[in-house]
Amino acid sequence: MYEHDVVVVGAGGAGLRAAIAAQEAGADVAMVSKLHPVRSHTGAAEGGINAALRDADSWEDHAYDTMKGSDYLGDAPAVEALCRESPEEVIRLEHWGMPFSREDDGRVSQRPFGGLSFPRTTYAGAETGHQMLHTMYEQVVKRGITVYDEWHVMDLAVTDEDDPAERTCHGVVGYDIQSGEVSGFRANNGVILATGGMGQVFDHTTNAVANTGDGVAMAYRAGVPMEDMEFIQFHPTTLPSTGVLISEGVRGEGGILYNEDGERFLFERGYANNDGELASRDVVSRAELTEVNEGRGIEDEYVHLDMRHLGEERILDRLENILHLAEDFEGADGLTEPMPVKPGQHYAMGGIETNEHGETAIGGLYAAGECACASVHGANRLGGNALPELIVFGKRAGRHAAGEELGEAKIETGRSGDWQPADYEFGIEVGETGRPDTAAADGGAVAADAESVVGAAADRAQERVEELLSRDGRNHAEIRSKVQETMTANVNVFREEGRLEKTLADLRETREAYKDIAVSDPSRTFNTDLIHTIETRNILDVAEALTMGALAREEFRGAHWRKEHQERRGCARAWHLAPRPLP
Amino acid sequence: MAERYSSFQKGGRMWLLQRVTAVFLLVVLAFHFFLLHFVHHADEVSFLASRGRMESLSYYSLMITFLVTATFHGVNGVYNALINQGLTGTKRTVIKWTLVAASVVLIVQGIRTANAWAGIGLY
Amino acid sequence: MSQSYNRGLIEDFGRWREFEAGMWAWIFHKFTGWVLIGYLFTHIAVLSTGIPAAGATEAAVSAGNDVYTQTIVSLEGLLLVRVLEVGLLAVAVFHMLNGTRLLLTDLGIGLGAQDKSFYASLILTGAITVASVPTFIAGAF
Amino acid sequence: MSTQIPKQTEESTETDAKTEPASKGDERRAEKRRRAAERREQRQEEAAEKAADDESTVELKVFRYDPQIEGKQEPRFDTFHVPFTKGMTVLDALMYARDTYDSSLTFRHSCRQAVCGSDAMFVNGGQKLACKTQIAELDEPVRVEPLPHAEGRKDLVVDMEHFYDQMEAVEPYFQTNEFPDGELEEQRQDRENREKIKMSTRCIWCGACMSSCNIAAGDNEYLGPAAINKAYRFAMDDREGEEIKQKRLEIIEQEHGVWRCQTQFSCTEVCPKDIPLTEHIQELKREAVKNNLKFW
Ligand SMILES: Cc1cc2nc3c(=O)[nH]c(=O)nc-3n(C[C@H](O)[C@H](O)[C@H](O)COP(=O)(O)OP(=O)(O)OC[C@H]3O[C@@H](n4cnc5c(N)ncnc54)[C@H](O)[C@@H]3O)c2cc1C
Ligand code: HEM
Ligand code: SF4
Ligand code: F3S
Ligand code: FES
Repeated sequence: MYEHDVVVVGAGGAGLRAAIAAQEAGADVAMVSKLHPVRSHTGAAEGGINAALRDADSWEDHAYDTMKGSDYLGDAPAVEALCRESPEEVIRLEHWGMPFSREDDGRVSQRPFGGLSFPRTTYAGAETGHQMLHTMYEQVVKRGITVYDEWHVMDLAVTDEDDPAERTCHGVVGYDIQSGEVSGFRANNGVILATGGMGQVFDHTTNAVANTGDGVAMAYRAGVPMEDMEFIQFHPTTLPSTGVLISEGVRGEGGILYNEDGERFLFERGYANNDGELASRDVVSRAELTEVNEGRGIEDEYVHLDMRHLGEERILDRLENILHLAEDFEGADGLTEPMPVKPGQHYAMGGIETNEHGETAIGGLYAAGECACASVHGANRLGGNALPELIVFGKRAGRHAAGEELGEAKIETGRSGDWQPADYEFGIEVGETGRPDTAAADGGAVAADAESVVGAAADRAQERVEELLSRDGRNHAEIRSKVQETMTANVNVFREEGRLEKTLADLRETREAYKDIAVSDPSRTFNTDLIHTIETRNILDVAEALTMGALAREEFRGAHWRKEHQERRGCARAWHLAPRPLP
Repeated sequence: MAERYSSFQKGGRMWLLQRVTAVFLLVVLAFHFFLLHFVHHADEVSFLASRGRMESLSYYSLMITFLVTATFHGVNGVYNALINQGLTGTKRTVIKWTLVAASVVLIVQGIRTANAWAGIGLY
Repeated sequence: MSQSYNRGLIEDFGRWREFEAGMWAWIFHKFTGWVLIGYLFTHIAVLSTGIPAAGATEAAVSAGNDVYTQTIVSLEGLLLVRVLEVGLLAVAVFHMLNGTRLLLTDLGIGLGAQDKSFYASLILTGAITVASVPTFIAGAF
Repeated sequence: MSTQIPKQTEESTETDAKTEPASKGDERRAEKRRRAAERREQRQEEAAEKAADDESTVELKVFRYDPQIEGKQEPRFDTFHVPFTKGMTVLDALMYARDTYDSSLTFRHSCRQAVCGSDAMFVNGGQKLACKTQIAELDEPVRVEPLPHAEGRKDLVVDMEHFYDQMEAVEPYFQTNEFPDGELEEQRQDRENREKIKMSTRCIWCGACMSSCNIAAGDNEYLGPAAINKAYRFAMDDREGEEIKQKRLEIIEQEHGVWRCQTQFSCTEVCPKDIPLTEHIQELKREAVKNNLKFW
């Protein structure tokens, strides 16, 4: 068993920032990550980081924009923290050497972004996330922070009081991908989940293959409330075969979307008579899918994004990178043919409920980054607001976990009263997540000491690994793609009650099927078959929570479209979705 | 980490010397080839002719420098190539001194030959 | 733990079909450099016959009857030696031209055209070699 | 120059284009593009011929090895037939083979968009990022092997520890003694300087360059092109100041540093991020010589 003051799960932007903050606050900190830190998906972010740096700008304006973008579902204390602290965090990155793009006077450049009242998106070329990730990893190297890379965290080690709010998290259980060793990681002060997005719940996403929502699922099983899971952002122009993002810049420059009949459908079919291609993401995504659903999609799958009419010179000048993307990842030549695009899952606004210090309802358990929901994005995220979230809340969680005093949190977590998913009666019994594998072995051991909680959790995980490796059964790929299919068909951009319910039923069935899952590769080294099998359960848990949220939210708000409920409800506050009560 | 760059080799001096000698050789080797194959033909070589050339001090010193630089350049090149293939430890020390010895022999022998032509007593 | 699997040399040169210009240049330069230093040693060895020759009588020297002149003349009389000399020229010319290319590379000049300059070195080497054949072979028959 | 930018507006593209004029790397990209286009045309012709033979599948020959599994300890090649779809990359084909035929087929991958650097492999005799390599541009059968000159762990997975050690040996983090006064004060950097280091900051630690370099293969302690490039990224950053630069030069001048490089250019050829590695190494050599001449 390994022991540290603070254990950070995940080494993307949020995890790295949390680890650095905890270390600066004097804690002995370790990061446990299934990927080497520089492989984290933060590296894929391109656009930029919003921060009110200029005299003419103010954090209040940024907060206002964010609130408006969130469709007024953001939590004010969290939004305030984000916008107030983003400038100092961005400058800190600059002091750590992050190579931002520069103005003539040598200051960092900023650019306009959708939904912002001031051009405050600070960027580093078209690879902001890459630069940010690497800059922070460099600081981790400098500080000599321990990194357990290629360790897959399987579950949390949490005490098992009946009321989740009384539970305490004492650590995690990790599986060393290289050696096959299962080991507990005891955290004396706190565990910080920073496991990133959950895009793999859908079959078409801009997210990485590793973004399987592990942290969310682990917290869910441990009894932490999930918040706003139903709010998923879909991006209208992603490449069909890989999900690689084609920037809005193409449409900004005058790129046109066509359906199979060669119609400029946004106008000709009346989806957006004023803005056409430049309408907001949700509108364009829905329009594209409607075309495909009504049989006017190309190969029944995608539409065409055409920029040929802009002329070779202009394309090479402004959009050369797009040519490379289309060519490298789709084998399409944007100069001579239209590029295929379709909507893809892009970002999860919701996640593990936290307050503005990153604390969850369970003692000693924190979350930050895309897997968390301190609730700054509400029903829709503004472009460029995710990266500042990583550094601001990563830092806060790190400090708090290391024992630094940050004052009383204004946001409450785990409001017991709100725990049922509003007043919604699910027409169907949802599947059973079961207890977390890793809860202390004996139900009664409320006062169990940390050591035995983590030890017992590790033993269970070990047992599970042995069982998966030794038995015969189904393969994860089949189950994973079933989940992805049903989610993409029914909980995508369009959501209808009947189909959401059907999805819950499908998921339940899949959960049954998962019970006889097995790993066919018996190897103890780099057994990705095993890792994918473990991840598949996380995908299942996340998919279920997401679908329940989508059913429970009976309104059309932000990114969440409901066929039967085309109105926005009056109430401003989000309700929170309850996790499955433990049996 | 730190131990990775503990053994500094002074400023890539050898690297630079390799380039400097290359520049020198470029000129002299061209001259050498030209003189001995195009101006004087290979089948016309004789001790007498060589002696005639070598008796000029400038030609003599040019040839000695040529010899020394070429030896350095060639042997250092070989040594570098071996290091690049991962030559280390005692093997490396042995080879290094063997090469140095070979170079000394080569240069000494070359000078003796030149001296013989130039009529300098030392050979 | 796990034993390693090293594909070694087979990997390095078994994929020669995939080598790009820079790699070929490196191999050729290496090869020619080694040939040249090897030749330098032989060259000095042969020339060393000049040492005993210096002890020969003035008459013998004038008549070309000294060891040195004899050795050289007999060597140059062999067609094989002449052919080898042409080879040596090719080797030297390539090493010089590519050496120049490398020196420029060190100065940061023409890195973008490194493949073209390599091909140019090759072609020039060929041209110069072919052009010198008559001179080199002259008198061999 | 920019790659995809998710939420940008018209103005921002302009700013971007202004800020970052075409650089050497961009030229190389253009060159590569041209070459790729030629190859593609050629392939298309061939593909047309093939279609006649009713060949819509791709034949993959994949290196298999697992030190722990009997029968896999002796390396071998497995053949997979994968249905070809337009736009299919080597990674897509591998994933298909794994999910359809053999779930124990092991390789690292994550982002599928050439930013995480997990999936550098040896494809048809060259170091490639699997996710960035179109099947349509390759000759069949497509041979996929792990990166050469790295220890094979299992199937296509190699040990990256050595590579990471080399990367971390060059003190790969920003250092300066010249901090600006205020907390919110930036360390100004002019555009030219940012432009100068731009390409060097794009490295995704894939290890392709290191694997392609024969010097690195022979001399295990050679820092290698990626680490030297990392050092370049800091040494050339004006914000660090003169004093630190001296230190940086000492690091890259160590015995197994820049002097080992023999300008093979293989690293530059294979880098999926089009970083002009040889150029950076050469520039550092010159910096180091200049620096030393001062003391002679
Ligand atoms: C294509 C794209 C473009 C984007 N562009 C922008 C933009 O321009 N501006 C912006 O603000 N936002 C952008 N975003 C959103 C933003 O990049 C992400 O929300 C953010 O990077 C998530 O960071 P993270 O640290 O939470 O997670 P990640 O960077 O995904 O890191 C997750 C970490 O957790 C680890 N991990 C996961 N599961 C486990 C486990 N079970 N055990 C151990 N470790 C685990 C992983 O190894 C990884 O290190 C973009 C997103 C995408 C996909
Ligand atoms: C005529 C002009 C010459 C030029 C311009 C030249 C140039 C160079 C250069 C630049 C290198 C360094 C390669 C590197 O380290 O990357 C080199 C290597 C070498 N040179 Fe020369 N050289 C010349 C003549 C010679 C001669 C006359 C000899 C033989 C005595 C010679 C033998 C070598 C050898 C053995 C190497 C090492 C090859 C290797 O890397 O294995 N060169 N040359
Ligand atoms: S320099 Fe290029 S090839 Fe080398 S590790 Fe970085 S991205 Fe990969
Ligand atoms: S391949 Fe190696 S020799 Fe130098 S130019 Fe690149 S590091
Ligand atoms: S999968 Fe990330 S670089 Fe290829």
